Amino acid sequence: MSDSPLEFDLDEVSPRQLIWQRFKRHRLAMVSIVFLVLIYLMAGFCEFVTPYGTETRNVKAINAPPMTIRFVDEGGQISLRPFVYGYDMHVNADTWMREYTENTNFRYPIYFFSRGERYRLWGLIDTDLHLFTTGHKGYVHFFGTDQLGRDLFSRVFYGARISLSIGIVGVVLTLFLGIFFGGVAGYLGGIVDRLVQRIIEVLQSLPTLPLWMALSAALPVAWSSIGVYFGITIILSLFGWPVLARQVRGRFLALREEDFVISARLLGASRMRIIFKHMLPSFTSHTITTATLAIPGMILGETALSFLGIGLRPPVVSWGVLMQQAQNYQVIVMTPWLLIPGLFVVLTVMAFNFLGDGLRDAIDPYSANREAS
Amino acid sequence: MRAYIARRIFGMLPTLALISIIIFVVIQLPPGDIVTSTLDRLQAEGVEVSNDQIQNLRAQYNLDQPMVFQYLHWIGGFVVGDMGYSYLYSRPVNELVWERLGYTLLITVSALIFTWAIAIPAGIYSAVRQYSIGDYLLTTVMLFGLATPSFLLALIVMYIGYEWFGITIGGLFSPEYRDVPWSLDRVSDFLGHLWIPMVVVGLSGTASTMRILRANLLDELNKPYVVTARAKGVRPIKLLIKYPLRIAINPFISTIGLLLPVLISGEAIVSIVLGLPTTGPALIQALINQDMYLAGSFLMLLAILTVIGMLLSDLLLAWSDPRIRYE
Amino acid sequence: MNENLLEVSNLTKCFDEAPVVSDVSFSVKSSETLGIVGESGSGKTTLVRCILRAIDPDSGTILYNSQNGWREMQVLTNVDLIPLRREIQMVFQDPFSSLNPRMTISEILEEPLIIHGVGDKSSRRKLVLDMLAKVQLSKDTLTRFPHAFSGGQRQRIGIARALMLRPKLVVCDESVSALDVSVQAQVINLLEDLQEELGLTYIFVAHDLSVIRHICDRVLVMRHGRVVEHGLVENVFSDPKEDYTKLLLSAIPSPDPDIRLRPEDRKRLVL
Amino acid sequence: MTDNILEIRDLAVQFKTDFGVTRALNGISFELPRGKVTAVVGESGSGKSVTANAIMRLINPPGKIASGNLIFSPDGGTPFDIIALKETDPRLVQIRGDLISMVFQEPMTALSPVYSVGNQVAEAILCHRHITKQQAWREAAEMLVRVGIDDISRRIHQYPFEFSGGMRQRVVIAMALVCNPELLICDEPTTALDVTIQAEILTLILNLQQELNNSVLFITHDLGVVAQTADQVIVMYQGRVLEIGSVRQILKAPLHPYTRGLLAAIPALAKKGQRLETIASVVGDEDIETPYPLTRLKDGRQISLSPQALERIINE
Amino acid sequence: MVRSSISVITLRVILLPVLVFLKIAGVTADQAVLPKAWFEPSRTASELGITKFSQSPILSGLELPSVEVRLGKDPLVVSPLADIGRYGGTIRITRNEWLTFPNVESPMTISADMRTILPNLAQSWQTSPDGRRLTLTLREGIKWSDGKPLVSDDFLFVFNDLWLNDEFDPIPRRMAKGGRAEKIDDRTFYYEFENPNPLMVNYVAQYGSFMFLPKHYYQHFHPRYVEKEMLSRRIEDLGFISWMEYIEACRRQLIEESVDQPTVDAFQIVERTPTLARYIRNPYYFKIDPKGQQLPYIDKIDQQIIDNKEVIAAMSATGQLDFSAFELKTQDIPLLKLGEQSGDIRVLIWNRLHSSDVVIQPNYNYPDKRLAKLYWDHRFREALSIAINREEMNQIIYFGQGTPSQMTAHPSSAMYDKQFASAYADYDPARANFLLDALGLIDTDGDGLRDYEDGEPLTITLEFVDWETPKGISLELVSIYWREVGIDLRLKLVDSSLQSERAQANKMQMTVWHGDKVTDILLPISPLWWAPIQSGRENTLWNDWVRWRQTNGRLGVKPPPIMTQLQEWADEMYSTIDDKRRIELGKKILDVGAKNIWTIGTVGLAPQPVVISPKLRGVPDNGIWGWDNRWTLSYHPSTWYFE
Repeated sequence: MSDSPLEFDLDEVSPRQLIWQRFKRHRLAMVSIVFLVLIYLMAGFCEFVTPYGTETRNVKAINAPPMTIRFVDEGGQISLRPFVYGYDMHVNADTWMREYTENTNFRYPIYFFSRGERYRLWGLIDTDLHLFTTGHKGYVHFFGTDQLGRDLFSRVFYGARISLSIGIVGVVLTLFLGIFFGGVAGYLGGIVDRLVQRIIEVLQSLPTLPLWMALSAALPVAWSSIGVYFGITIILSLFGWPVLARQVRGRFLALREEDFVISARLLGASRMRIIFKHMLPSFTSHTITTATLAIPGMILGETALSFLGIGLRPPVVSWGVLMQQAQNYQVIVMTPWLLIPGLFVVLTVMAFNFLGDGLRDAIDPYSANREAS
Repeated sequence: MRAYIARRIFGMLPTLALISIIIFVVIQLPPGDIVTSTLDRLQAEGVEVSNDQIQNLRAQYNLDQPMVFQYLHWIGGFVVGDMGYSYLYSRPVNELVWERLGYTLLITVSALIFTWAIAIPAGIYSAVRQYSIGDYLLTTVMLFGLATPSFLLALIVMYIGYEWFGITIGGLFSPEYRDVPWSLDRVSDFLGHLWIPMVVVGLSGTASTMRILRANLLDELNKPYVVTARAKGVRPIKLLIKYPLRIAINPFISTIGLLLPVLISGEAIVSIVLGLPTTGPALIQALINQDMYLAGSFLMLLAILTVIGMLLSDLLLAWSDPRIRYE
Repeated sequence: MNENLLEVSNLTKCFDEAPVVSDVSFSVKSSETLGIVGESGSGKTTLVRCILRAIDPDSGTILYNSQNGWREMQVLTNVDLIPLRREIQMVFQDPFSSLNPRMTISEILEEPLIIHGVGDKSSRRKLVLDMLAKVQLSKDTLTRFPHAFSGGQRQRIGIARALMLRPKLVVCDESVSALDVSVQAQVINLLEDLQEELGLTYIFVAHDLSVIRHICDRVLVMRHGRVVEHGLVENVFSDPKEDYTKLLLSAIPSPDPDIRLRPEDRKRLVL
Repeated sequence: MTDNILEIRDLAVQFKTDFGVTRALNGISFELPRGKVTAVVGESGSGKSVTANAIMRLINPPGKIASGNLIFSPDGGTPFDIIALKETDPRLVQIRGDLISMVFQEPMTALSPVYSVGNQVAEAILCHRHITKQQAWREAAEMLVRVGIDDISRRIHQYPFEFSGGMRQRVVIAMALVCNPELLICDEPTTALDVTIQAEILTLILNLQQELNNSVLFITHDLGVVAQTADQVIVMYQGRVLEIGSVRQILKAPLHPYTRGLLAAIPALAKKGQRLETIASVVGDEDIETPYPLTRLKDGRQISLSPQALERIINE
Repeated sequence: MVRSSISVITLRVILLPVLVFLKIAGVTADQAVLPKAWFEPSRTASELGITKFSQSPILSGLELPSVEVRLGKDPLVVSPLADIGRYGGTIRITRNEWLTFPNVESPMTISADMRTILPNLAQSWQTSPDGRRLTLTLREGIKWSDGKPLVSDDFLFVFNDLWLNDEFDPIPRRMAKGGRAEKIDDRTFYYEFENPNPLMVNYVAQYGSFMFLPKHYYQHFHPRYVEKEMLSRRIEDLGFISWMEYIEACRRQLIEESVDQPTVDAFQIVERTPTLARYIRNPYYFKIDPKGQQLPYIDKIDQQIIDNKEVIAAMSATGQLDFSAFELKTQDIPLLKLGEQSGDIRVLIWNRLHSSDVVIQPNYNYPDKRLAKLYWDHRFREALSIAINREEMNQIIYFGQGTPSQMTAHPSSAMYDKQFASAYADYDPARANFLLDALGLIDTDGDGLRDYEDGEPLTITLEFVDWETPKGISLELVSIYWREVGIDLRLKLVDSSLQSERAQANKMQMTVWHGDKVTDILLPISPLWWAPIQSGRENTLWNDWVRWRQTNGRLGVKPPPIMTQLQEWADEMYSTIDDKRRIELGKKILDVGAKNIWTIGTVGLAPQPVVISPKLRGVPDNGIWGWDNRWTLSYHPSTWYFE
């Protein structure tokens, strides 16, 4: 194992760059990261990206199906500016269904960077600029509308902001708890280690969902949406940290015996320096991987709790809240587009998993069979 | 080995004690208690209830006692097999638990088997053909199962089950087979219903199981002993099963115990969606209605099951890995 | 002769009740090289780690003659040990795991100086460059990461780091064992040159008797945690007193095909 | 039937890595004489283990045998090219373990931890011969006794982790020899062992070789080990063969500067207090960095050197 | 037949309001053809000259007395909706229908007009002139399903031994307070009260099914009839902690032991497991059809116990249930109609009797005085009310088939006035904003929501149970409407038990319930939406004022004069024996309520889907659905049959 002829001119490459090199080979992970960046951007700028607010109702379109974006009109005329046709709605007296037909007389062109509803971006910038609107007449619903006639497209991205940030905030919290407890246990060892181990064991042998439920049922009734949001996030991370803590502990124990850590000790480095300069950085990449793989759990947890009616609640819009409306047989049969938030959940969760896989493969030096002879 | 088992079993006790305390605290957390649901029931029939009356009821149910007393009362009964009385269902918890726990176990275990039946071959394939199209495809399909919220999946499968296979919605039996003695027809009717929760609950676990196995197997495939075995002429399939898989399965076995709580959580939500008579919906009802004995006993039993599951998986591990056995 | 730099007496260390090092006593003179030889499990690594206080010995004393006089190392706290750490350093066996893969060579070499608050940024850089020259590595090494180097180069970096603080005593724990023979020769030469130049004292742990014979003044033969034989290299190698030493010496295959390998019979030696 | 049990012709092995294709073997050629011990010596990365694995067809992706022939001539059988065998060819199974077998470097990991040693040794027999399990176990026990394992009725049921390193290596040797292969490949079989154990194992291998009279390919980086074991020595460097000759030729009168450098660097041969020679100080870069064809000298040894250097040597 | 002079309203009076209500409820006349007999006191076999009786074939061959013996002396004749039915079949329903399908029997019953009380188990009743005593005479020969006769003691048992037992009911329920049941003979008994209680008859009509139990069965579990120690042993053996728990569980058919109790209903429970309850026809049921066939027509009931409403909706839509309504919502109609197209089900659209599906209740006694004061301001309530776009709600939630309305009496009620329903119900956000501005509620921090004058944010938390009517979606809309005028309404879904507790403890800022108790049977007893006379889970407008009244000023808070006035009117309406006076008082109370908008109504008289098997006959195409008339009772489920 020493002077291997197989090593290349890696001279100036940092480990980070190496990881990136390997990561790039994981195609699904690359696609996922593009998807995630895009959806996080859209969620971050959802006021701008979406044509309507979360509560804007279109009474002419209750439970209306998604609209088709057209470039060619009835007469076969091609238009460079995309447009949609408005709906004619009538309630069928026999079936009590709202039936929608496209009315070619109502043609609504889609304008980009156009004016629409006023909003305040991040509560700071007062504007009415949207990525696209149909101007001052007509309406556009790419994903259709819900039972109150609200634009699902807009709600999905407003919901993304909440659900995705719960994932991130929750994971940060989980990381904090996991690293703290795992680190304390791994570094101090002894009784502390045994105690933390026991707690981990206990938490892992409890079915999480019922506990989540009990805890979220305990959130005070009068809490504001923000309070509930953080409450739910804390509850979700409360049972997420043992996995991470276990890993951190294991790595701490292993790292403690690594030569370079001993070497630092023998140089007289302080405990803090050893932990922060030598130990923590050497598993940041693993931590990032674990965190990436933990985010989907948070997102799914939020949807599950909201689905059961004990998570977030209107007027907060989250994917879970949106799916709560779509929880029944009726939706599948009659208004399947209300399941679109579910599709976003699925895609996001998968993307995070692929990303995590890609990261893990890139970080784990043993995954690439580089050693020959 | 015997000492090992004894040590493990003895080690369970403090864990269980801690679990029981956590459970007790958690089920006490939501506002309200059983009296409020009694109150609710009385009011539903037009009875006006006063504050004095509420106090009376509280005293009747020991709710005016200190927490420690209530805890000891509960856990003391639990230890001697008396799980208390469910105010919500108006029957002893023991009765309720066994009826429902049976179905829960059945669904959970069949989901576990389903998970393995799918995930183990898939994991082997993915490891042997790492980075092949099949590997990516399998991983993607499994991840889809993981990524779809189980309640959504349950709804969709329920719909498909009805529309395509004519499986009645709700419950584990067609109406004609509910609560009749077991017969061959009833079994087949039951199995016809069982696959929906089985698939839905099981599917969420396949992805992680498959990935664990794949990673373990990849680790083992490059170990010298595999090369040694190959060099002495062991044929490929036998080689795979006898050598790397045999060891790759070990860390996998040790996660069985941890899979249980996940499956139980999944089972709970799927049963709520599908309206199945398992512990899940009852537990949730009990939690919401603050039926302390029922919720606590359910949770405690599920936790005990998990701890036993972990014990079993440890013992299984010891049985399968001589290094542990002879420790 | 030089005065003693280190005196170890009756050192004992047990793991899980089993003694790994038991009742070991020896001394090291300034500027000499003491070899510690033994097979795996003989306790040599544990012994040196005890001396370095990487692990704490169970009993015995470790006296070190520091700049500020004799210190009893086994009783010092971690904080009190810090000044001594400047004087005693270690070169590890594995050139791969002993360097933090996430730090550049410059950071690795500078770290000892930072920890002990030596100099400012520019003076530290000068010290690093000086040391780099001493271990015969080029300046452009500094910005690279350990993975870009071969085993021999990495071991040089490890040596450079150990020497950054100008220690008096350097413990080399199997520092050349993992290297190919040609690289090993280079590193041995380097260590010898540095000893001469800086007046270093070495404790050289190895299982390879030929390496020990080549570079050590005195040798300690260890077996099962005990010192079996102790003396000048020439004496021990040419006229071993103990059966175990004889066995060790007889087991070395000679690179001369005319000298056939005739290992002593373990049973005959009653070991 | 030739005198060579194996002839290696232009064997090239490539490894695909993240950063391109590496040639681990660069078209090497040599012969293994029947009934003799041939040692391959070289430093890390010289390609000696890859050679051994290629002979057993154990090169796994991302590695791949790019070209060459491995002509194997079994005792009394027709010679065939191992490389040309399909993955399903029954001769391949025969090659692995029956005709050729291998002792690996790491006795700690070369045995599966979950099966008893008896199981693993007997399996080697069962893979190649149609005999009963009992018979296989009996033969395994005999072989284990032969490699020096005492208390066999108890030991045969034990697991590898209950054995010491030296004992484990004996088990691995027993496993390799139990089918009495015509060619035994030992890939650094003593590197991980202590020196006293190494001496015992070396003695054991040599004794068994004498007894069974099979051919041995011995891979090592230790010239001391080479000196004690080999009849013929092959010096490899970076996937190439630099020099082939008898053990005496190579060790007593090395011609190739690299071989000379290797020998000079051994502390055992150097005088105390003297600086060790290093290869860099002996060998000019052009002498070893550029591949030259092997040339057979009059005394039978083969050497890869630049024409000028070659001329110089011949002149000397 | 003797009829009470008070409760009888002659047929002449009936027809007019029925027609009025049918028109309002959007029902066409031809659908509303209900048998005339359903509006009249049921006749008996002898009155109709029926002499031959027959029974379901499944009963033949059983060891039972003959059908004539079982039916009693002069069985009651019930006309089916149209045709005479045929015997047989098992009906599949869910547990939630346990009070709607098995034709639960009461001493008296309510006519389909929802204002007339008709005789049933009791052949007659008499309220004493002072209104303090109600005497009931049971029909002769009615038997429990075990063959034992129904006797006065069965009624006395519930009233005296349960309701007045301070273990069973530590504080007597309002209905039993100051009362006592006394027996005259086996078929005649009376309830007597300290204060005039002329509306006891209404109670008995609506609530009567809970007012008697088979004493010969339950007395074995009652400390008055069983020696204490033996009783506690018996209860413990059964796994219960108290005899009260056991009786409750058994009566509510929660436990396996329920199958032992006899009943007078059309079906008796024969199996009870955690997932299912099975019923079989009661062989002693006392009603027959005009052909002399013993009712019910259907032989058996299979009840599945399903917790999940969505599953029930899906099962209903896919023809897995033969009768389903309780858990169905207006929004389910399209799905159900789609199922109807496949021919597996029929979907009938009934109307809920709730004047308003969602009644928003500000808590005037909320401990935060500032909020309570705001609520008390008429302008604030008006603003909240007119900020709601009821027409749009009707379109979005009810397909335009509901009736935008404030909370008031049902149109069938003699107290109904259109004005009450429409007061402050028109959408006028501009005026709402104007009123709120005038109150000094201005958005000071620029978040688009109004704050108190000092800048403290104004938020209202509304807790609700999402039951029976579409409360969740309605409230979501309301919160949007209110936010549009700057009012921050926060919604919190709670469980019903929590709703009870928090309502009782006066912890809720605002809540909602569905607007029942709006017919002439229940409204005069408890006009709880319009006057502080009681509080509970469905009603937490003014707990302190109620408590003041209940404790005669010991506890609670003295109500303002207008409330005292309303309480007095409510008391008088309850105790007067003069029908006209009662209607007059009711109108007064409703008028004050309409003017003051105590509660904020939304949309009422909404469509209620009733899903039945296409083979199920005898179910009216249109009916009124709600608690006041016990859902199906006036449409005689015992006469429904499978084709």
